[in-house]
Amino acid sequence: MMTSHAPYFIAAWIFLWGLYGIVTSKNLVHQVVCLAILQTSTYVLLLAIGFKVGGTAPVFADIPVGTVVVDPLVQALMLTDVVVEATVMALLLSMVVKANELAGTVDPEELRILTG
Amino acid sequence: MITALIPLPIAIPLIAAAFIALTGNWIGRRACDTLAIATSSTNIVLTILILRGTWLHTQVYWFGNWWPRGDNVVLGISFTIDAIGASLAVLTTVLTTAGLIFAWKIFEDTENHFQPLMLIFMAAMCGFAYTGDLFNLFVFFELMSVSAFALCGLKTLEPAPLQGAFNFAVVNTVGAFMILIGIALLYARTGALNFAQVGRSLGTHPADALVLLSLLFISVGYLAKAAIVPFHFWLADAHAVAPSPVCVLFSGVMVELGIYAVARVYATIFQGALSAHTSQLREIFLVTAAITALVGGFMCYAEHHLKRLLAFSTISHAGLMLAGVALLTPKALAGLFIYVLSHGVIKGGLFLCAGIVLHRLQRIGESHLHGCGRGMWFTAALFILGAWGLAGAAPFGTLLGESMISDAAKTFQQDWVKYIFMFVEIITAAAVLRVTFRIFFGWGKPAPTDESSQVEELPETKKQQAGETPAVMFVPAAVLILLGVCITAIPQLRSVAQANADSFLNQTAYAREVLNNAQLPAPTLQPSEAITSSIVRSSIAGLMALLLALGTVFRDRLGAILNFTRGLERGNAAVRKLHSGHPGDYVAWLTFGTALLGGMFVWWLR
Amino acid sequence: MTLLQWTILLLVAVVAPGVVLSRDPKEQVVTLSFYGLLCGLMFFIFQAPDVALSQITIGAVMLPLMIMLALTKMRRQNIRRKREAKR
Amino acid sequence: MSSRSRVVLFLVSAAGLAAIFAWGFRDLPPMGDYRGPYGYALTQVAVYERHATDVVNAINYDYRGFDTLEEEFILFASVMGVLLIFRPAKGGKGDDDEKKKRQTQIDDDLPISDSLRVSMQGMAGIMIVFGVYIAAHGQLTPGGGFQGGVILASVPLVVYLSGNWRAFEQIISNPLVKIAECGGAAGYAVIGISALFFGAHFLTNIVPLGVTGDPFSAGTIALISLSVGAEVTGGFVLLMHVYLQEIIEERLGKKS
Repeated sequence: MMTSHAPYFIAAWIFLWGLYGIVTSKNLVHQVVCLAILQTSTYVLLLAIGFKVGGTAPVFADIPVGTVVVDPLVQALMLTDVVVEATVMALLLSMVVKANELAGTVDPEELRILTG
Repeated sequence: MITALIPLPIAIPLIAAAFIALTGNWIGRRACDTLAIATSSTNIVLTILILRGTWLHTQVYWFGNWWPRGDNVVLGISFTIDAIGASLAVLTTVLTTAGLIFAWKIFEDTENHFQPLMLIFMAAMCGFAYTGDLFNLFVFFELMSVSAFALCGLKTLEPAPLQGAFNFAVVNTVGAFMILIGIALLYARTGALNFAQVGRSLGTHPADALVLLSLLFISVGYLAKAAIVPFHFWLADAHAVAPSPVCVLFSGVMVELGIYAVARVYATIFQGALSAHTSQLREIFLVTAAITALVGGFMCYAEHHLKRLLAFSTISHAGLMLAGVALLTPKALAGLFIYVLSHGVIKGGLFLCAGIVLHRLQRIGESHLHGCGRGMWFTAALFILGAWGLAGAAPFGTLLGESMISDAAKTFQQDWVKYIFMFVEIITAAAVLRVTFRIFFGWGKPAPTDESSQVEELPETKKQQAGETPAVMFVPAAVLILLGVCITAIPQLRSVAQANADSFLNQTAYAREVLNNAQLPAPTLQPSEAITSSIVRSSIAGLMALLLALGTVFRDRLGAILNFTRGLERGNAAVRKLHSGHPGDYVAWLTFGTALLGGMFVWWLR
Repeated sequence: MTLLQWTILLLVAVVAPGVVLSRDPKEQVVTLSFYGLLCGLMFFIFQAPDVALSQITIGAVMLPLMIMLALTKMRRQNIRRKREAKR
Repeated sequence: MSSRSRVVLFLVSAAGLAAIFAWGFRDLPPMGDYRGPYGYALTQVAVYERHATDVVNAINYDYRGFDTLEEEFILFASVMGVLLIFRPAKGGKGDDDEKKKRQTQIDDDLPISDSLRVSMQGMAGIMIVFGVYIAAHGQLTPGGGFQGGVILASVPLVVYLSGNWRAFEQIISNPLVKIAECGGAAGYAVIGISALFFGAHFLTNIVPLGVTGDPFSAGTIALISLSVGAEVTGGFVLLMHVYLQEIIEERLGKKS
């Protein structure tokens, strides 16, 4: 069981490291990057779920229909996921840059404006 | 006829958003406003037509004509619309229109990016309420989130809005990835994404660890959106800094959609698999709901930043709504959605009133504004009406919802839920009344200052030009609050809600409608029960709220017996300190909550 | 699964904490770009060429680039702030 | 919370979460043996029904095209949000800032050799061809509107690295960029709506499907792929514009 499930545990491992990075971060840019790492855990999980031993890519340009291929649907989900990642990160980064312009710091410890 | 309209509430605002974004600088601000308001008004009409078409039976719409194949394999994406989802879409469009009209006079420097984002936000929330596909729900969730993050950080002249938006974005994005993990797990098990197909595939086999884990992640993700303790921290930050018309949407419908998603996913997917553990699940979620209601209520009374106060009242009401789901019975669910609709318009109206205060008086902290609002009688009247609505008293629609949920709780020997409702109603209504008495009447001594009221919000408008509230601000606020009353005038409201809640919780019927294109017979409407006892109880709650507010304001004159209000108003220092504005803290709490909820699942549902 | 597949999975599992633990954002741009490339490779090896292509363009190029641009912009803001403080 | 108590809280909960992961993941099917009905059905029917050889793109732009429509608007909303956050401040204060910007120039010129410059410009040409190829052949081979769009969006960047700042400035501030972004996004929704006029449901593939393997096959898949390509190109160029505008203005001001 261990080897056949190892990729799933790698996904969980990356997920927890991403959370750790966000929690301990002392720089908002670093925090955004950790969020991106957190997201890659979902890629690994989806990839591992849809994989088939001996399967090829689901592109029938050179291979006949009916060949064993890996699950195409998880790949479609991952594509959406990649786009979502890029856009959310772009938005978050712009918030960090603007906050730095206005407050002069990107350390969440120093940036505590909203409390209580 | 209705079928052709179904994609339009999503497609039309998206096209309009792209058009406004492209031509905004040429056609000018007013044309953009007009176009945006016209689009959202069109959407009101469309969503109401769809609501009429789905009043007593579900409509299924397959995008790209991809009907399910042979032995129930779904190839495309479906919208599966019942009256509950459709009415949430109506709420969304009404609140968006009110927000857009309110924004007519404010935001002079947003370069016409505000209106497209509002339209996208609206389209996303409509789609979220309509969809019948697990992954599509996630994509709408992300679309909703991204436009919400951008709208939240709108006021870029000071760092606070950016920090609020950042905290909001980090917590919600982590939640979104959890949802995605949950979806991946379900896909691994069932190889399907449509609610109906996933649900049928899981069937009634007792849930194993994988199913419980996916339930855990999906519900944590959506509960983070719904601001359930301990995932609620972002909400106060985001509401304190977001512009008032945006807060209307955040509090009025976005948070509620989080609750709706949990209910929908549970009802269509997990219900059969967890049928043996319903009572344990009920207890877990009821306790979570009660904690949320209590924390939100106490924090609400301890706040002196007007918007933050309203934000915590939303958290506390989100707790009540979760209680409506947690009972896992049609009656509570019917009550919940009546409650969501009436709370949405009332809270939206109150946030618009807060926007009026900010416009007229240029500040938002209760302690700075003591007596400044004398003469704004109409706004004061709206605040008092809104407080009465929050108290769940007649003639507001909140009364109907509350009484149905409390009745349902009684049948499960969970009578204490009633007292949680009473507590939340009293304390949130009293907080709003207290603010009204101090700001508009100038009664008693000025409010004490606290940490959060130090953060003053930059006004959304330049110095007031005239000494009157413009009609474009006052009318939407008044209309929203009055809609909270009008909702009770819908004929057979409770019976229809009950019939819809019955089919909402009927997993097999749902699957047959979606997968086998079955036409179920229209339900027979049951007459609804009398609510005399609830009227009495809620009137008592309203009166007690009034007394509490008066007691707080005049405590120095009335003697030592009222000193407890000082403590209430100061709040618990330790709990306040937890709301630290640090995204790392919030994510640590999110992890904590997930682990705790997961632990309870392992312990009781295994 | 083949040895190649195991190797790339383990590499990803080792580099991810590395990116998290490189605390200096400038350093992180490099490690993140490397990590993005590894992920792209992983997608190729696991027969997902579509995702691999977008991951390499996004994860290995666009995202690190945006972070670099953001860091540049922030550095300029900080220098400007210091000059104003001196004045 | 102090940073220590935060880490302690996190580590305790993360340990719990790890245990829950381990407990739940045991029940996943072993890797490499996936048998879900949805993906399998699609691999069987997609090529016949859509005349598209790349099943992933057939899913993204047809079977689940509605997801992709929202996904494009996620990108659109996020670009809109970035523009909103970096909008120039209006009023007197903003004008002062503009002046200050001019005064505080920072030297960070890249030393660029002529050979690099020429090769960069050559590369830009190759990338345009490559990007358009990828975007136009989404239904046949891996790639598609999104990937092609990102490649096209990095063309101005190569121009920037070649040191031709004026050309770069002209590219990124061209109104065509915004037209591509908004037009591409709206175009997708319009393609979807146009199916309604033929009595079909939203996003139905109503264009003739053509011959499998042909560049203009697969009906709306190719059209959608192109409009996504336009939107993604425009969106990412706008993002770059936001970050590089200030630097470019200074450089051009200094040179002239």
